[in-house]
Amino acid sequence: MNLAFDLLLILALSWSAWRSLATPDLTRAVVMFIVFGLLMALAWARLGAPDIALAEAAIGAGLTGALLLDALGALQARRGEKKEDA
Amino acid sequence: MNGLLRSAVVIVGLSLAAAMVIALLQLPSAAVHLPALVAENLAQSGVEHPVTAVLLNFRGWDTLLEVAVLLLALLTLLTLGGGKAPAPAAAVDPLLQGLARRMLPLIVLTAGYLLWAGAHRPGGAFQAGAVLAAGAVFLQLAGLLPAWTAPRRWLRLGLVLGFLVFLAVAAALLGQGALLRYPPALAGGLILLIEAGLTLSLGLILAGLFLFLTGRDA
Amino acid sequence: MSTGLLYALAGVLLFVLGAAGAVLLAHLMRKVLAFNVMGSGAFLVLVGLAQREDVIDPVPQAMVLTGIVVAVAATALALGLARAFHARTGRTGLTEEARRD
Amino acid sequence: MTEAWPDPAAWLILLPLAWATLAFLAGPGRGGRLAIPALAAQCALALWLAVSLAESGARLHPVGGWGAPLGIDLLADGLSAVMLLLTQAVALALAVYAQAYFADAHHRHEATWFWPLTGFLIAAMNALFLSADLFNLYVTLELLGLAAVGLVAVGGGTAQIAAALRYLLVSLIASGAYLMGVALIYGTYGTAAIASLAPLIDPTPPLATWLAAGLMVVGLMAKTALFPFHFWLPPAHGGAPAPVSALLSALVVKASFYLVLRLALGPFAPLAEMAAWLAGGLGAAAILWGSWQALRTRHIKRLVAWSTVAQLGYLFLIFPLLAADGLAMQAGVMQAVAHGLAKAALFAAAGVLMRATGRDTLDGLAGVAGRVPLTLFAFGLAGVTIMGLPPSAGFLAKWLLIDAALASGQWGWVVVIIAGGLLAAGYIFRVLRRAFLVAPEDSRFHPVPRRLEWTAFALAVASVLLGLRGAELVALLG
Repeated sequence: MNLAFDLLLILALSWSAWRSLATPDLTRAVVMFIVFGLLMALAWARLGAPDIALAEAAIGAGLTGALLLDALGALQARRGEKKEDA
Repeated sequence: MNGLLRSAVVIVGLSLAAAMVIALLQLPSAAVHLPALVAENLAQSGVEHPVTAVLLNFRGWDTLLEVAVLLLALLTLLTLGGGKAPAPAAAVDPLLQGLARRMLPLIVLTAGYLLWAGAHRPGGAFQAGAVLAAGAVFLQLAGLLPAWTAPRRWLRLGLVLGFLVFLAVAAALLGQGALLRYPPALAGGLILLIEAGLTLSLGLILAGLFLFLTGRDA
Repeated sequence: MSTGLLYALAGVLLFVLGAAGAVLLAHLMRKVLAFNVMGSGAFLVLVGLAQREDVIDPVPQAMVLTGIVVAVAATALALGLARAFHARTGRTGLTEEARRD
Repeated sequence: MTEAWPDPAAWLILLPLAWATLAFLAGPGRGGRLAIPALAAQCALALWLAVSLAESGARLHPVGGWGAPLGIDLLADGLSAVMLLLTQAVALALAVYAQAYFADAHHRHEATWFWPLTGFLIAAMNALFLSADLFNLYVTLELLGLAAVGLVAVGGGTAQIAAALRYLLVSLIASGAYLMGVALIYGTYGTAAIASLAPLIDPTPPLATWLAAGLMVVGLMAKTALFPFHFWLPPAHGGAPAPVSALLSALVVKASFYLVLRLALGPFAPLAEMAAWLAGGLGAAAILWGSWQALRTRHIKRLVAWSTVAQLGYLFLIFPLLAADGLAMQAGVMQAVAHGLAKAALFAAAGVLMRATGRDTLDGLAGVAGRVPLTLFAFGLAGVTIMGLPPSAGFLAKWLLIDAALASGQWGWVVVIIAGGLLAAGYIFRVLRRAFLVAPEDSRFHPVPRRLEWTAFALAVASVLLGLRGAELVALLG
């Protein structure tokens, strides 16, 4: 039972990591990354590391997620104004 | 050229992954067993929770330098400032604002609890600081806290206070013989002092990483 | 197979995936995401491998706490630089810079 | 082994951390007046440490009183003492230079947070030179990397931001690789303390140890900008304000080299022989490619930066020769010190030349010989060290290196070393020749503070005269 959960969690981790790097839409990529962070927190709990789980949820998913979303807004805001976007 | 790089990276990556998987599967038991050493010395560390003992006592030196890393990241963000005033917060749903106002005491209380709990169970300055920072970010998103520009003196003091306390304790103990060697009787108190300072400063720094950036060049 | 070892193996995959992404992806945001995935992979190996006999080891756990904080500092810095770069040039990748000496 | 009196090694880390923090507290642009006396005190501490080491051998400082493997040890030996001395001395000279440099109205905006960043940078290097724990070294590497990136970006120009961003990304991937190495090592042996690891690693370790060593060394090579990981260095070092370029090129890249050397001499010694040829080969390629690029570029500071790429190559030539005897190690340390002083002088001088002419190209240099002769003399003297002519410290370094190569019968390296010296002469003379051309009618020269010229000159003189006192330095290595 536990092994099945672990395998499922690892599958979900790998999938969300892959999607956050490969999905063409940047907003969706950031959302996938936040999901990845929350899944990481679960993984830490499974490894008997509640301290890391707490920190991962608050910092890894929460704060990093907020930073990423905010940066996303800033990077996409100028799309219309400047044409030379790569 | 680009295609070449891509295939090279993929090949190197796959072989590295394969080699590491093989390496991990054939690993013998480790020669050194630190969990036993930690348990043995936990009584002298001044706290009961092993992770906090490692973080603030056995490997407190890592933690001191790590706070410096955070300060440094913030400092570099400030050099990028250019002193532009951030955009005023957009109009926000009053319902969200009301919620944020009511959440604020709860957030501070949670941070305080985590700080206190760190001595005995999971928690501590980093988690408490992260909760404070999350609260500040939330307030900003609710339009109740403006984004920060160049920090004034009182804010700079808050940002560095935890680090200065940590540094002062390290220096005082160095005068007694070794860096960060807490006398066992004082260890608990000194660690709590450091953690209290760090909670405030880490909260401000982590919040600052967001608040100095947001709205700056949007 | 122990839980620790299982997650360590997952960490290897994440590390390699993230490293390849950090090198290959052009968009600065993607590079930041990839670097974070890479770091998470290394953290999983650090704790998982140390706990491969399913004995909790607080030392690597504390190291990972340190590492997470360092990673968020680096992420904020990278995003700050990327935003400053974008504000000045309107670009979101460094590829053209690479061609100039 | 702890004494009742305070340990200078620990103070060498605490002091810069303290003044960096206070400089931040003091506010934008402040801190220079704090930094210079503090750096002078650090010089004295480093000297004190070196003297006490020469008398009584290596010193261990168990942080927290626990000792490895539970705690973190600081270890001061001859090698770390030499690097600490070099760092404090060059940093002091450059602080004096920087204070005058940033006093100018055109450069004042670059100084906003220069002092706290520099303080953290120096603290990070000192902590790195003293740490004896692989994970603690990771933290110092990150501290150093972020401080260096911050300094590259300090000017705020577009090119500088782009260079900082590129540098940061390389640095982060490199530290990620290093961290994975630490994770594998900790998993394999149950500790990250170098003292506990050294006896555990034998010549036939498990595969994980090989992979760990490979990941860590590749990460550190990328941070040292060893060919082919050098691409980030010329824009970063060539684009930053002169005092920053000097700090980064003279000191920061040496820190990760130092760590490679430490690992190769210490825990990974049983494995080092296998990769030594590769390191030497990359070093040789760096010498040739860096020098070639320095002969081609049109910008003064780019030229000096490419010269760094080339000179770093010499540092890695020592690895195939390490086995022979102590000669190669002495050569490497001597090269690190000689290049540190000379490169600081070259960048300091380049900053003066650019300020005097108001231009950053070699073509703009015509006529400077008559305007800032002292600086040009400093550039030439530092060039003597870079070329490796007697009696400079650079000569001593290359001489020791050739000696080590001949002693082990590896002639190929000798050819590379001599070719590198000739190419260095080529790019140094490119600058000097243009400086003696007659200035065109329309050229305008700006006055330059004397203090800038004198600090560049002092650094250059030190790089040459050190060759005469090389024996003391080598003796310190033990």
